[in-house]
Amino acid sequence: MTVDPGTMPSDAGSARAVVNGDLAPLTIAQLERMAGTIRCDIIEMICTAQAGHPGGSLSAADIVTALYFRVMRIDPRNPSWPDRDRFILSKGHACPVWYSALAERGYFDKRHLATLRRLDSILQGHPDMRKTPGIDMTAGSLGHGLSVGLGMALGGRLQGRDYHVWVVLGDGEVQEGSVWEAAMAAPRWNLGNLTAIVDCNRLQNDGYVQDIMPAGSLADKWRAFGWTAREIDGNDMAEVVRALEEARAGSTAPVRAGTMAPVCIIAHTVKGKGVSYMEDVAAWHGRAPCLEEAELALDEIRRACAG
Amino acid sequence: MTVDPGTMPSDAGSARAVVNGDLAPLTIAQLERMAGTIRCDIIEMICTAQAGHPGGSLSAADIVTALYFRVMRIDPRNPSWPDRDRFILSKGHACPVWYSALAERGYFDKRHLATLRRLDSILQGHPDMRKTPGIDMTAGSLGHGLSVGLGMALGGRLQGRDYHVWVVLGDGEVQEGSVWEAAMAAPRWNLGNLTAIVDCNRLQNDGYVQDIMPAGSLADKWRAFGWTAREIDGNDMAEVVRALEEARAGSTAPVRAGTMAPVCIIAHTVKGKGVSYMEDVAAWHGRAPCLEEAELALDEIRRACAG
Amino acid sequence: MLASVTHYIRSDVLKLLEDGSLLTHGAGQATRYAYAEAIVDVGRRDPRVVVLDVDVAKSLGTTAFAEAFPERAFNFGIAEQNMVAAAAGLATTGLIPFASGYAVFLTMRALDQVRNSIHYPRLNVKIASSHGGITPGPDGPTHQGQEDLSLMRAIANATVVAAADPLTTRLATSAAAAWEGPVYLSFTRDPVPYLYTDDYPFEIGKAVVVRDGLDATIVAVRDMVCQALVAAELLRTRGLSVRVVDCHTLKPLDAQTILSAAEETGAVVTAESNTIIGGLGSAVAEILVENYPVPMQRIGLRDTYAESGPYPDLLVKYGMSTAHIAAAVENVVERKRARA
Amino acid sequence: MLASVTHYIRSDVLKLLEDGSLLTHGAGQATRYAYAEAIVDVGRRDPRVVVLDVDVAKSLGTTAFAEAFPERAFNFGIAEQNMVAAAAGLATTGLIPFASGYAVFLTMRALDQVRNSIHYPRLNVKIASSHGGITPGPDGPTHQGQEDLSLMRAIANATVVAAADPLTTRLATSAAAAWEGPVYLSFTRDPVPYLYTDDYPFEIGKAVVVRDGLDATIVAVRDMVCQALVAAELLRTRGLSVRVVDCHTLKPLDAQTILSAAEETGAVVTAESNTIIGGLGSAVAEILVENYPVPMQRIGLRDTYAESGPYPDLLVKYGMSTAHIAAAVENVVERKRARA
Ligand SMILES: Cc1ncc(C[n+]2csc(CCOP(=O)(O)OP(=O)(O)O)c2C)c(N)n1
Ligand SMILES: Cc1ncc(C[n+]2csc(CCOP(=O)(O)OP(=O)(O)O)c2C)c(N)n1
Ligand SMILES: [Mg+2]
Ligand SMILES: [Mg+2]
Repeated sequence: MTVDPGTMPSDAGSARAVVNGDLAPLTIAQLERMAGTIRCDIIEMICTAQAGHPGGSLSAADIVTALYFRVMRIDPRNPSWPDRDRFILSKGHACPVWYSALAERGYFDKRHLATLRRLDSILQGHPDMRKTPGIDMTAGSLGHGLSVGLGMALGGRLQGRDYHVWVVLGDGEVQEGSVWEAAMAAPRWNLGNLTAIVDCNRLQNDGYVQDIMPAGSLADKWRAFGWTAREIDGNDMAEVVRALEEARAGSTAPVRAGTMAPVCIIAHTVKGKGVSYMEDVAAWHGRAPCLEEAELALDEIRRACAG
Repeated sequence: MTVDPGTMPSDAGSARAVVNGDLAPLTIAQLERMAGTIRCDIIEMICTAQAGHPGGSLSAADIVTALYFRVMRIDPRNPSWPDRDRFILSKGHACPVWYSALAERGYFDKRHLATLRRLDSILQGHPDMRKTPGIDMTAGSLGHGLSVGLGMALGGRLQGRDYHVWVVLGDGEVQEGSVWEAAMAAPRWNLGNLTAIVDCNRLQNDGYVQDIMPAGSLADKWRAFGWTAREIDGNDMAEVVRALEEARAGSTAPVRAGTMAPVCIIAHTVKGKGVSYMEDVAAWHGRAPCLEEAELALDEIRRACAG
Repeated sequence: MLASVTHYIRSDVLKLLEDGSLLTHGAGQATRYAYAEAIVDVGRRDPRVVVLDVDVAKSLGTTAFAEAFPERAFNFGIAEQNMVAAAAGLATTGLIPFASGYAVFLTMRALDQVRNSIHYPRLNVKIASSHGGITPGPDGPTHQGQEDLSLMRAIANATVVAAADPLTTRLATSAAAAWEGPVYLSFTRDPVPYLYTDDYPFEIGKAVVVRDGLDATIVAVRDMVCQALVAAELLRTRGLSVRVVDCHTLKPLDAQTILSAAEETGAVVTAESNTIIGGLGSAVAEILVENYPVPMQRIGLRDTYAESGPYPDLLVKYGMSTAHIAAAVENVVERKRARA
Repeated sequence: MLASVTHYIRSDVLKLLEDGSLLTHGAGQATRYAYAEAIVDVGRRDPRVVVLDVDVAKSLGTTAFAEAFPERAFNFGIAEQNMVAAAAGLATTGLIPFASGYAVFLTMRALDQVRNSIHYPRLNVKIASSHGGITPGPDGPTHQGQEDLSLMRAIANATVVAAADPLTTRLATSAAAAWEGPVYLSFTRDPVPYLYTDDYPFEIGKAVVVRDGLDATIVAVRDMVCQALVAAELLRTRGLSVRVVDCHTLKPLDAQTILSAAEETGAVVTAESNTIIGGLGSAVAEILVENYPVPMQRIGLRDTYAESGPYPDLLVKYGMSTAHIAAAVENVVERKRARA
């Protein structure tokens, strides 16, 4: 994959921080195309498996793409490199987006994608760090990831490693009290090397978050818990990249004397993003498309990328 | 016990709401004296048992006294009266203050106080609703009480009962994520009939809250979660009574169209309040005074009440 | 050839048992759905019943209750601890909450609340728990409630029920509502066959002999009862007469039925898709050694995590298939004969 | 009169056993404090060791570690779930976290994290858990960790250790740090006597015969080992030769030592201050029925909540005293003889 230097990121600080193994960071346009590829993978995987969670995989596709193809310091040839950035998909049910990103990034052969949820597959129904190269943490029970990330961030600092820890949570998931335990603790230890990204796709399993358990302003909550919170359009690649790169750069910048607030990115997204009949439809939280539906979806995604 | 009508509460609404069994609501001065009596009971109980938690019992004495001797609608002769207000001591380790209030209020004979934590006693080391008359809910594991109170508030409304539910939490306890689950849910159901009182005595088991897990502004957090929050001096009886009575009156007043925010009272208190050598000293969280120490404490409390 | 005498087994099931196709061709339903249907009826009869959910109402089907009785349904979002403790609060007001969700999260995320706020004070809360055992195959271990029977059995004041088919799940739901005190109900994510006739005498705490036999007994629970019936039929063709006990209530355990089976058949196999540690197998082992020690073997998830895959394939790969049950029975019969 | 042959028992303990005053006059220490002391040494030897607390550092004494290694100690406040999941995260970075707290809250409030984020991914986290069994007497049932051994045993990939005295607690702490993978350590709130000599061969997974005997075996764990020794001595005066096994590791269980005991003595009693459901008693029952069924009886908390009261009084009131153990041994010996 070659990159047009004219469209390279200009921020020198972030470019210096990013060591992307074999790959130079992608441009926004390239990232958008990659996100399309990943969306296609998601549809194909879930259709083949006839099970899985398309909605929350698609909504997070831009965030995960930006992380794996530009922002994170990783080396797919060395998945256990101690200085690598860590990624945790706390909303583990959305793992198809993660599996696709890892495969596209070269952690394992893309042919594995067709084995999702099959017996003996390396791709489990929920992320399993012991089975899949590149998976930094097992997930599936909602509400663990931010705490795990906090532990990774503490461990990094204690061992003098300057990696960054990225945790993606769901907007339903933040109803779990354990998330707020972690939210309270991260500022206490000034964990600027930890970034939470809430995929606010407005839907959870049973319906709209607003109907099930309205949260009011999530940003207000994170700020009240001591975080720097910012809201972005989580399906706008340029906005996503900017927010992530600033979060990473900020990890070395003290917010006020002696303290460093972790950053929470409230990413407003559309559940099922990219597939019109799935967008903002609760039913597609955990339902697999049939073959015809998948064809339709792939068509749409490809056309959007080409256009 | 007779009450001077000249010092009766003037708020007619709250007076109407309060049906206190055999007892007319006490005046502020009477409440202060009763709080002194309860503080003496606490010291005696814990000294006799040679185990228990004096610090958090003493800090909450004014709040519990105001509730049981003025604000709550209760009838000690009928502890299971379906329309009674409910009280939950979510920070259950402070139960000596509750046991004393119940005994002084006539739920059971004061002689039981000397049996605290003894084999076969009705007074367990932590509150047990199956053993102690007047105990509305078992407690001891921190972080359950607000959820339990939420259930009681929902149950009351569903059955058309207008009782009020009072939950006292510790400022260490609110580190439990489960508290924030309940905090998120109560406004969703407009539970104006639920009031949380956080006994902010600045200390938890291992030291100052500020050192262990600083919370920043608790009021900001509760507001961000959709509550009406107010801060008071939780050891100033007049302030305590005013805040509690307003919370009770407010339970019928919609905050904005169609919604009714539950109230959180952030009560700033002193741990060990009333016993100089215990005040603001972490070690007295869970330590029993010896006989001489108890004598000193009783002396101090009695003198403060007389003075 | 031995004859088989069964009790309360539907005639269509008997035919499918004979031609060996019950597990592949039997009509069935996930017991989570049977619960969701039953609770609407129960709620209609008893206005004290309320249903609580944790953002998996659609997965269980309890949305039907919410539609029928909107004011008696509460969805707590993804907050199992809050739901369980609030259920305790609701119960203190005289209501009968059915707190619904997934086994893993109800019995682990909220276990402290389950124990300290429901079972210790003996509050009248029913925990309605889907995704028990390894029945949620493709979701993988994080969603496979392989410990729920073990964990709940360890909790004092618990009543633990895991019915084997849709009919008995309905009966269990209704019996739970009538029972004073906490009840834990464990359901399957995947379908299990309709096994029983309407005269099945469901009673909490009473195991039911659903097939007679004298050479050995299989004591089975939840989704493994149908497997046990198939295994017993298989063994009949190999000349063994095998009793099958549907032990739908793990706690209180029906010691009498199990001890009679031990005395009369002299060899016992337990079958559960729960871990073999702490669940049905342990329950039976405990009363055998204390009363009438006979050779026994446990079939269950052998102290490991399974993986993603179709539920029937997992049963085979992880040692819980009908062939494994049958082999275990032959083993205990052999051990019994060696002792004689 | 029978002679008693013991192993690794201190000579002062032997004297106190003979005159019956071990439980009242023996010098002892709560094993939570033994852990807190040991972890400082372990931390000195291994810089990867970090200690996590949940606002009960003062109760365990892990404040000593925080003083010795302030940058390697993390107090999470009252947030067990966060601590346990963060421990998993720390372990992925190559550190060895000892997540410390109370049994009830670590194994119940945080069980989902314990299972899904530590044991399923087999992360190298040690859970250091005080207040096991009913040793926290006066605090009452909410603080009595009567289920911890049962719950942790049900979790796949768990290693479960509960040492009987301060010395073996130290050895267990050090062995846990060296063990690859999760280890659960259960400590007492109240003191237990110093029992053992320095040559005690502590190894995770290896039970130790600490007293020889041929009429019956008591398999005991944690705080009940000293009770078992006293009971065995009592039974000696009544003419019974009773073996005592210190089964400090519940998982992996030392099947060989226990089966040898069953074969050689023909009768077994288990003793734990855990619930009798799912813990040591079940573990031993499971392997007996599957391998060598002999009469057995379980001593433990009989599936109830205890109450507030001094720990020794609770043992008597709730059926776990030396007299109860002795009676159970006599019962199994009688059953053994009736079968012969
Ligand atoms: C602790 C826990 N409770 C329940 C579930 C079941 N569950 C899986 S996904 C989901 C909804 C998640 O909604 P959200 O966090 O908004 O994710 P997204 O919309 O991105 O899919 C639920 C309830 C779970 N995995 N973990
Ligand atoms: C879930 C849980 N974790 C830990 C404990 C042990 N514990 C008892 S009191 C206490 C400190 C409480 O501090 P705070 O809430 O501030 O109460 P207060 O200062 O009023 O005594 C702790 C950690 C507990 N009872 N429950
Ligand atoms: Mg969502
Ligand atoms: Mg406090």
